[in-house]
Order: sequence, then C-alpha cells, then structure tokens
Amino acid sequence: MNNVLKVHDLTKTFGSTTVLDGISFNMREGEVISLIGSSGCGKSTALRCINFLETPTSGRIECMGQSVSVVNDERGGSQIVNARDIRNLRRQIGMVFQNFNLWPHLSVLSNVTEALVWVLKLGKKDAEEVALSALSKVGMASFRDRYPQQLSGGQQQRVAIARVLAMRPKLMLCDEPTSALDPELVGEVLKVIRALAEAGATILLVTHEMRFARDVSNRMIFLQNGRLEQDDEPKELFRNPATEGVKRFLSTVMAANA
Amino acid sequence: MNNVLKVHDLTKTFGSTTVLDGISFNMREGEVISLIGSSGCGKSTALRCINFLETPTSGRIECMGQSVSVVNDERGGSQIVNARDIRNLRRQIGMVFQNFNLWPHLSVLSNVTEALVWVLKLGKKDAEEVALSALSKVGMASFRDRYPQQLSGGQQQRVAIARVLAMRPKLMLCDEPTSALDPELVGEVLKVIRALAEAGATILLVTHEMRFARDVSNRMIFLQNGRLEQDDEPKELFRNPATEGVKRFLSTVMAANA
Amino acid sequence: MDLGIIAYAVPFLVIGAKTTLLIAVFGVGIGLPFGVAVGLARCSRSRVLRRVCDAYCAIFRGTPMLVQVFVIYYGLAQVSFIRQNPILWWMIGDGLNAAILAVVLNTGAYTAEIFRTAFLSLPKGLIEAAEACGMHPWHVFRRVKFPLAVRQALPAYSSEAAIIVKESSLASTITVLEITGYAKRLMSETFAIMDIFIVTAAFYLTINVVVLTGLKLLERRLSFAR
Amino acid sequence: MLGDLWVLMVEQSWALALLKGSVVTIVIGLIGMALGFLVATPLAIMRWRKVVFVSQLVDGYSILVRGVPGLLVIYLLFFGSIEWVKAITAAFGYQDSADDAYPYLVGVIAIAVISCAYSIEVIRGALQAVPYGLLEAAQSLALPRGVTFIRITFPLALRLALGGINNVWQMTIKDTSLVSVVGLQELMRTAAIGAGITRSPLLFYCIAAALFFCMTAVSQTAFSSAERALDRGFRGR
Amino acid sequence: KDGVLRIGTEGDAPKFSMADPSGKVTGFDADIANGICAELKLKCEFVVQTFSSLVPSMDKDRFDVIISGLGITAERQKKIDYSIPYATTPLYFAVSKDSPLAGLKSLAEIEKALQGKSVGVVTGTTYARFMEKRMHGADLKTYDAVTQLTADLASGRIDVAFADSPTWMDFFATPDGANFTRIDLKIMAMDDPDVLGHGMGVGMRKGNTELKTKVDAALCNMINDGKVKEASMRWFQDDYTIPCKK
Ligand SMILES: Nc1ncnc2c1ncn2[C@@H]1O[C@H](COP(=O)(O)OP(=O)(O)OP(=O)(O)O)[C@@H](O)[C@H]1O
Ligand SMILES: Nc1ncnc2c1ncn2[C@@H]1O[C@H](COP(=O)(O)OP(=O)(O)OP(=O)(O)O)[C@@H](O)[C@H]1O
Ligand SMILES: [Mg+2]
Ligand SMILES: [Mg+2]
Repeated sequence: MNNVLKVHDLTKTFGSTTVLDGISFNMREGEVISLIGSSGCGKSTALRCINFLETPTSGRIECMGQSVSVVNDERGGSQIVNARDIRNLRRQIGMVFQNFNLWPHLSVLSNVTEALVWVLKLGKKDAEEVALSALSKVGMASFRDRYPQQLSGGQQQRVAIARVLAMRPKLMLCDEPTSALDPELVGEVLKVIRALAEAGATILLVTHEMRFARDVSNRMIFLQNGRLEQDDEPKELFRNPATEGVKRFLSTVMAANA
Repeated sequence: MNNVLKVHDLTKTFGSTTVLDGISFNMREGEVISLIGSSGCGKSTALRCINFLETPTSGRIECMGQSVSVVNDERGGSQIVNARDIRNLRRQIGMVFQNFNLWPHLSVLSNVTEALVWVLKLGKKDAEEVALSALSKVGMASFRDRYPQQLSGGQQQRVAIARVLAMRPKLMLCDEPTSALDPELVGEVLKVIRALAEAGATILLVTHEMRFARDVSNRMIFLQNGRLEQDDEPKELFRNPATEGVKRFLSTVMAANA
Repeated sequence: MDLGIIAYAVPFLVIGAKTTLLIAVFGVGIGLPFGVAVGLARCSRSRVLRRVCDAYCAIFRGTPMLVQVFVIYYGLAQVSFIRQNPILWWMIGDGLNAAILAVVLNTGAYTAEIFRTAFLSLPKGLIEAAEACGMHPWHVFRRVKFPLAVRQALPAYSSEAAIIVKESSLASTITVLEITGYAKRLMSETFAIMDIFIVTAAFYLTINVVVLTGLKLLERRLSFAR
Repeated sequence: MLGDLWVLMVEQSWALALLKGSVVTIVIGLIGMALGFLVATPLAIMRWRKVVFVSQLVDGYSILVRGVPGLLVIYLLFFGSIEWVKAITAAFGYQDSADDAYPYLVGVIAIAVISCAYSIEVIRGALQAVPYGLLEAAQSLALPRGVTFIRITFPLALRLALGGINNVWQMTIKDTSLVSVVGLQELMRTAAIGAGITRSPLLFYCIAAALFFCMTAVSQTAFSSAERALDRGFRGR
Repeated sequence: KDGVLRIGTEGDAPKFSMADPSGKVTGFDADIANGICAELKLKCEFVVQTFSSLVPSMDKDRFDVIISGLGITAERQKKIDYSIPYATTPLYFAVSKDSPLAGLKSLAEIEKALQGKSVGVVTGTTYARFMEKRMHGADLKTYDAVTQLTADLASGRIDVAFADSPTWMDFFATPDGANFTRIDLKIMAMDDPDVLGHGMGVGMRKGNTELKTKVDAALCNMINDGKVKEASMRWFQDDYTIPCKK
C-alpha cells in the first residue's frame, strides 16, 4: 500500500514557543491513526499543518504522493507549494475542526452541500442527496433546514462531521470529533469511521477517549510538548510505553478508567 | 440542608419545538448532580434557564431561597423577577459554557479577574491573586498573559473553568466542563469539583463521561427529548433504569465501555 | 499658485483652524458617547425608546446637515419661547454653540448607526458569559460590549470623525469664522478661488491625516491576536 | 400662508423645479454610489488581504479623499481636466455635446470617487471582523477562493457592513449637492436659488430636506429588509 | 462660440440675478447683460452657477463674462479683468427703530457707538471689508446671504446690520422689518474707493482685451443713452448709474 501521508521533521513555532518539535510519521492508505497527548501538546497544530492551514516553520509534508511541500528554515524563509496545488490536495483531505466552524448564515443542508456543489461540481439535486445521506449517517437529516446557532453543541459537531463525510475525502483529519457527543453517538461515529476506513479512507484523528482510540485505530501516536514520543499499535503502546511520559499519561488514564 | 435550587415544571419551547417539557427537581446544598442524556435532549437549555439566560416558557425556578421566579404561560406571557434580583442571584451562580465564551480581547488573567473586580469588588492585587490561584488549580497559571485565541481547545476550557472557580459560586452550572480535556486533566477537574463540593458548593453538571458522572455526583438526572426520565443516585440509576430510554442509553454506554 | 495670496491667507486660516478644531473636538467628545448611547437604545428591549431613537436617526441622517444647521440657528430663533428661555437661547443664540449642537446631533445619528450594527453583531455568548457572572449591565457594556464593538466599528467611525472635521465648515453659514468662513471671505476678496481652496483643503487634510492615522494606530493596537 | 405656498410652488412652478432637482440628485447619487461601491469592493479586499503596495496605495487614497473637503475633489477633477477634454473633443468635432455632458460625467465620477473612499473603510472593517475559523473551514474543504468569497466571506461581511454602507449611502445622496459647482441644478442648488430669490430660505430648505428624507426613507426600507435577510441564522443564541 | 455671449451669473441674488424655475434669468444683472448683448449683436446665453465656481469656470472658458454684481477692487483685478464700472449701490446701516443709534449722523459717531456691539454684514463683500477697516471695536458677524443677515437682525442676535440700499428697501417692507430703520447716512463707493471699490463691473478673463474694449464700449453706450438708468429704476426705483468717463 502507498503512503498517503509522509510527515518529516515537522516543526512549528509561534514566536518563541515551539509547538511542534521535529515530528515524523507516515500513514498508509486505509490506516486509522489516533493522535493522543495531553492538552496543549500540539495535536491540533499538527493537523492544521498537514492541511496547510498553518505554515510549518520547517519540515516536509508529502501528501498523496502527488505533491510535495518542501519547507526549509535554513535560509530563514518558508517555501510552500503553490495555492492551486494546496487546493487540489485539500479536495482530498477533509478536516473536522475542534470548534466545528459551521457557517452561521447557511442552513445545515447548505453547510454540507456547499463544497459538494462548488468543489465536486455536483448538481443541486445530487448534492442534496449526498448531503442528506451524510447527515443521516450522523442522525442529523431531520435538522436540514435549521441554522447552526439553533443547534445544540453535539448537533453542531455532527453536522461538522457530515460536512466532511459528504466529500468522501481520501484523508480525513478529525480534531476531537466526538468531544460534544454522548457515548451512544460516540459509538455511532465510531461505526462511521470504521466503515470509512474499510472503504479505503485514511483517517488521522485527535481524541481524548482512549477506548475509542484503541478500538478504532491501527496505530496511535503520542505527542508530548510537541515531540513525538511513541508511534505504535494500540496494544503495543498500552503494553510497552516507550517513555516516562507515555507511561504517566497512560497510568492516569487507567486510573481514571478504574 | 436547604434546597439551593428548586426547579418546578420547567418548560421551554423555541417556536414550535418543545425543548424542555415540564422538568422538576431540587438540589440541596453541597450536592453534585449530573445531567445526562443524548445530544440535543435539552441539557444546555436547562442550565441556561436556571441561570436566566433563557426565559422559560413556563414553570418556576427558585434559587437560594432568596428569590423566586414565577413564570406563567396561562396568559401567554412570561413574568420574571427583576433584573437586579437576577444579577444578585447570578453573583452566586457560576456557569461554565459549553463553548467557553472567553473574551477574546482580554488576556487569560483579565478574563478571570474581570468578574472579581467588577462583581465581587476585589482590589486589583487581590483579584490577581485569587485569579492566579484558580488558574493554577487547572494548570493554566503560566499562560496568564496569553490571549484566548492563542490557546488550544483544552487550555481555553480550563481558563473557562478557572474563571468560574475564582468567583467561588454557591451554585456551579458546568456544561460539559471536560469535553476538550485529556483523561489526565479530566481527573484533575474531577478533583477540583470534589473539593468544591466538600467545601459546600452545589454543582450541577452536564457531562457525557458516565464514569466521571458516576464518580463525582450524588445524583444523576437523565433527560430525554426534554423530559426528565429518571432522577436517582448513580448506583440506583445504573442498576434500575426507570424507563426504556434510560435502559437503552445506559446499555449503549456500557457497550461502548466494554 | 500665487504665493503672495497664500502667504496672506494662511494666518487667517490658522485662526480659523482653531475654531474648526474646537467644533470637531466637541463634536467627537460629545457626539461619540451620545451616538453610542443612541445606538444602544436602538438595540434595547423598550419599543418606545427604540422607535424614538430610530426616528431621530432617520431624520438626522436623512436630511442635509446644512438644513439642520439652518433650522437650528435661524428656524428655532423665530420661536419666541426659545428666545426667552435663557438656557435654550444660550445653546442656539450663539453661532458657535449652535454649530456644535448641530454637529453633535448630526454625528450622533451616524455614530448610532455604526455602533448599532456593531452591537448587533457581537457574539451573544460573550455577553452571556459576562451576564452569567452577575456583572452589572454598565460593566458588561464597559468591559465587554463596548471594547468588542469598538474594534469592529473603528474603520467606519474613523470616516465619521473625518466627516465631523469637514462638516464643521457649515458653521460658517451661521457666522462662525472657522477655516471655511475665512476661506469664503478670502475668496471673494481676492477671487483667487483655486489657490485659496487648495490651501484650505490642505488645512483640512492635515487635521484629518492626524485624526485618521491616529485612529488607524488605535485600531492596530486594539486588534488582538487571532 | 398656504396661499403664498401655492403661489410659490405651483404658479411660479418651484415645485416642478425642486422635483427636477430631485431627479438629478437621485440619478447622480445612485450611479455614483453604485460605481463607488463596485470599485471599493476589490480595493477593500486587497487591503484586507494586505496585498503589498496596493494596500498602501488604497490607504493613501482613502485617507486623502476622506481628508479633503468633497468640494476640492470635484473642483480638481473638473477644472483640472476640462481643458484636456475640450482639446480632445474639439479635435473630433464634438465639443458642444461634450460641453453639455461633461459636467454630468464629472459629477458622477466625483461622487463615486468620494463614496468609494468611504466604502473601502466600511467593507474592510467588516471583512476583518469575519471570524477567521469560518474561512479556514472553507479553505479546508478546498472551496475555490472566488466561491469562498461569494458564498461565505461576502455574506458574512455584508451583514457587518450594512450599517456602514447605509451611512455612506445617506451621505452620498446628500453629497450630490457638490455637483452644483459644475453647473448642475440638483436639489440643494435649486432650493438655494429658490431660497435666495424668494427670500424664504427656511421654507425652501425644509422642503428640500423633506424631499431628501423621502428618498432616504425609501432606501431605508430596502436596507431594513436586507438587514433582516442577512440576519437569518443569527437570531438564535 | 460664434454669435453667442456666454454669461456666468449666480442666479440666487434677489433683484440682481434671479434664475426662475425654468432657468430664465431676470434682474438688474440680466438687464445689463441683455443690453450688452444687444449692443454687440450677440445672443445672450446665461450659465447659472454658485459664486465660488464662477471665476474658475470662466478661467476654463465655460463662459465669457461674469455679470453678477461684482464690485471692482484692486485686489480682484489681479485675478480677472473688469469692464468700466456701470453702477453702484449706496450702503446704509440698519437698526431697530427704538435703538439709540437710529439718530446718528456721522461715521465717527457710529464708529464710537458700535463699540462692543455686534454688526452683521454679508461675507466677502466690499462693504464687509469696509466694516472691518473702519469699525474696529465692533463684533463683526458675517453672513452668506442677505436673507440670513436680516433674519438675525430680526431675531435680535445682531444690533446693527450694514448692507446696500435695495436690501433695506426689501426688508423694511416685510412684517419682520417693520420695526427697523436705516441710519440716515449714505455711504457710497466713491467715499473710500480703496476699500469699497469702484462700483459694479463686468468680469472677464485676464488679458481678453478684445472683449474688454467691446464690452466697455457697449456699457458706455448703455450708460449714455439711459439704458442702465432704466434698469436701475426698474429694479431699485432709484438711479445708481455711474457715468461713463470716456
Ligand atoms: N434557537 C433555537 N431554535 C430552535 N431549536 C433550538 C434552539 N436552540 C436549541 N434548540 C434545540 O433544542 C434542543 C436542545 O438543545 P440543547 O442545547 O439544550 O441540547 P443539549 O442537551 O445541550 O445537547 P448537547 O449535548 O448536544 O449539547 C436541541 O434539539 C436543539 O436543536
Ligand atoms: N497563536 C498562538 N500563539 C502562541 N501559542 C499558540 C498559538 N496557538 C497555539 N499555541 C500553543 O500551541 C500549543 C499547541 O496547541 P494545540 O491547539 O495544537 O494543542 P492541542 O494538542 O490541540 O490541545 P487540546 O487538546 O487542548 O486542543 C498550545 O500550548 C498553545 O498554547
Ligand atoms: Mg486541539
Ligand atoms: Mg449542550
């Protein structure tokens, strides 16, 4: 299987704070990887870098083989692939934001059809069909005519997931996609993600629900203070924590679960 | 012990949708109650009604004995207590919002000191001291000079908690206070909440983490489609689900946990 | 350009500039809080208050300021009740006071509109967060609503400030000798219309560049990191 | 009193003259505003995007035009260009028609130049206030830039800009009185002439004000309904 | 243009230059203009514009002459050329009938009595200059138009107003003006030509000597055969003609 994503020595600093510190990992097609780590360790930033929403300070991101982003900090400047390439890539990358970012002036349905119509060039009818099927996967089809601000937190999150699902991305980046959901719905989303992965999609997700992560993912990556501490199969990670940090994190998780 | 909060027959409709449908429950001093239920069942709305951010369509909310809010829908109109009484009440009620609502133009420290200075009338020095101690309880003291938008999701959530903690409210309403936190931090927040409850605060929290809810709360209230289905001690609730709804909810939770 | 005429004109215009500045400072100083208050009132729950303020804004934005100045100065002076009431007569009897009154009323209406939209577009959650901790409405306004609204309104308000400076020229129609008052006189004395016009405009431009750059810097200072 | 009014307005037909002036005012105001807005939008976008060099130019233009009295803008535009226009049109033999039409053209352009400067600031302010996350969401879905702008950024910004645009429009319609210096008899000038020679300034100016008020009242309803339409989805919490 | 004399005029000055709703210009200035056109066998074409754009417009050849009651002063002559003067209006002070000033007779007395009093004049006129030069202690208020001047005189904001005789004739005839009277002291341009100018003339572009000789000749003819007097009598019920010196 091909590598869908190759991240090499990714570093990101905001001013003087280093948020990501030389992260490298690969993702193969159909893989589900969970990014775990304590609050503020750089998970969201990593996702944002992979989606080119954030310009890395240095490092290399190679995505779908098609296009390579070479970024150098040797001469102090960042060199990025051009905007069109980025857009082409993003067409195949879906991102569920931690704070949803639904468009408040568009109805739930329009929030989902928007990209279908303008990016995938579907007709209005087709787009609505696809959108409704995505919405019903997360149980939101009946809210199609509501506006985001008339929805509960969990409902908003589900629309945000549907918006990305509908695009059938090859690579899905999900930033805590179940944070506002009740356990029942977490199970539903878990199913949806599994189905996606089985259908060949590659999924990188940030989550705090260890059980969910363990159940759904082929590999888990643990970040601490912007450094990648361990990248292993879930079982392996839980059995043999590579560093003190991983061990401590897992032990508190276990304690909480007890 | 006194009743800190009495909710009687609380109903709230948005247009034609009934979101809360005759909810009644009491809270005694020092009690921790978890409000659980699936996404969109009306938990946030209930909290918002108790804090008078939403005007109930009908029903009665009695808070701290001091003041009574009588709301009638018999003549089609709502009659509420006056603004000053509401303000006095709110001084003793703290609310952690589901989406944090940190003030973007104020630094982390100012976000916390704001109410201390203007509501509790503390001096600037005192306020900062109190604020810093609240911030360090959630591990955010070192971020005092950052602005909210420079924080990760979990960091924002912790500041939001600190903002309320600092006010030492008698009644705390927490809307999914741990949704963006990693298990380690969830444990920390759990500790903080327990300590608060032991110090006499009354806490009503909405959460999707059943284990957290079970561990921390004296009673759990299950809502479904805006109706209160069960109000029991955690053990009791888990052992004897009162209705089909509760049973189904708990069984999926258990399945997910398995 | 005729340097002799310019040299002759500048000292007069400098005297006029002081009056212009006086009107503008009062216009902003009173007009801004007044406008913000009206803007708030237009978002208030009280229907009567809202209607009254809406009407005020509609009238003062919908009619030329020249007419407002005329009505305030010449029109009201025909009402004998106003002429006999010392306070009212103090306000409109003197050209300068009447000019300031007109500027405040006019800019108040425009400022109200700018701030009304700014207030309406504030994320509700942020205000609820302030209310939820029991803040007094005044503090909610001062510490949350206003600082956030100002950031959004500033670009549009900077235009309004520049307009105040320029519209103060209407004071010349009611005997106040500010920049334009002197300019009119100089123009008909010398007929060097363009020369004097350009010098006059340079005066306004100088004042406004200071005002606009100042507000731009303020805007930059107030913008928080995204 | 009413008799006097009748004589003035109907028998001396000032009413007709004022109406004619109103038409000039409306036409020039509408075209000037529309033109100004059309030009202002791309400029404001470039300013918002911080396009190098263009941003500085836009800032300079906006400060300059907002800083000087409108009268100077139209004076310079008109008296600065009229000789060239004369020479050119004379060469082609159209001097007479150019002489007649040119003031209108300059009037419209001057109004556009002024309203454009004000519109730029309004639009730029609104664009800056659109939450960035919403645009990132569009980016992440690979929406083309144009679509993102038309479907997401612009509607959101328009909602924030509406009050300011309304202000600019109300100001612009009254700024049309500037074109009287190039010899166009718009509403205010007609009123001024009427006021001068009939010696009833208050009467004429108040009638002019009432006419202006009618124009803005009509536009006000349009703005109100636009505001309601754009506020869809925001009325919840 | 051939066969046409384009005349710039204000159009909003009562009795002098009045543009009616249809755009037709009447008044003393219009009569003078029509007279000149008749003399020169040209067709008159009026262009009505605000005062401040008259001179630049003429500079840019939007019209050939300005006839708008322009007073001839040395300063203005630096910017435009003038024809010979054809008329001048006497100037008077106006005060309320019960004012102590009403009975004064000489300029010196008036100057003394005006100390600290507010005096109104129309801005930019030659007599505004005169006030400024002669009435040092007075608080001078300037107005854009005579209607505003008389309104403030009526409302009591100013104690004294100074303007030309047609203004006062008009004003005293109105209900507001009934309580006012002019001080019986006639001031003419010739009393102080350096300040008050040399009377009204036709304005022309600088250096347009060919036109100037034609207009001067035409005016001289009109003065001599009584056309100017006729117009003056028609509008002012008095003869303000200045004799032609040539
Ligand atoms: N302004 C509104 N107009 C119409 N319906 C609304 C409005 N606000 C909320 N609702 C509906 O009310 C219901 C309850 O919302 P609420 O936010 O209380 O849910 P919740 O229990 O907090 O859910 P979650 O766990 O997802 O946050 C939802 O179904 C939501 O769609
Ligand atoms: N604009 C910024 N300026 C400075 N620091 C920033 C900025 N944005 C983020 N950070 C910091 O970068 C770190 C990583 O942020 P990130 O959002 O990636 O965390 P995270 O792993 O997603 O955490 P969480 O689980 O809480 O969402 C945090 O410590 C945060 O404070
Ligand atoms: Mg994050
Ligand atoms: Mg909720």
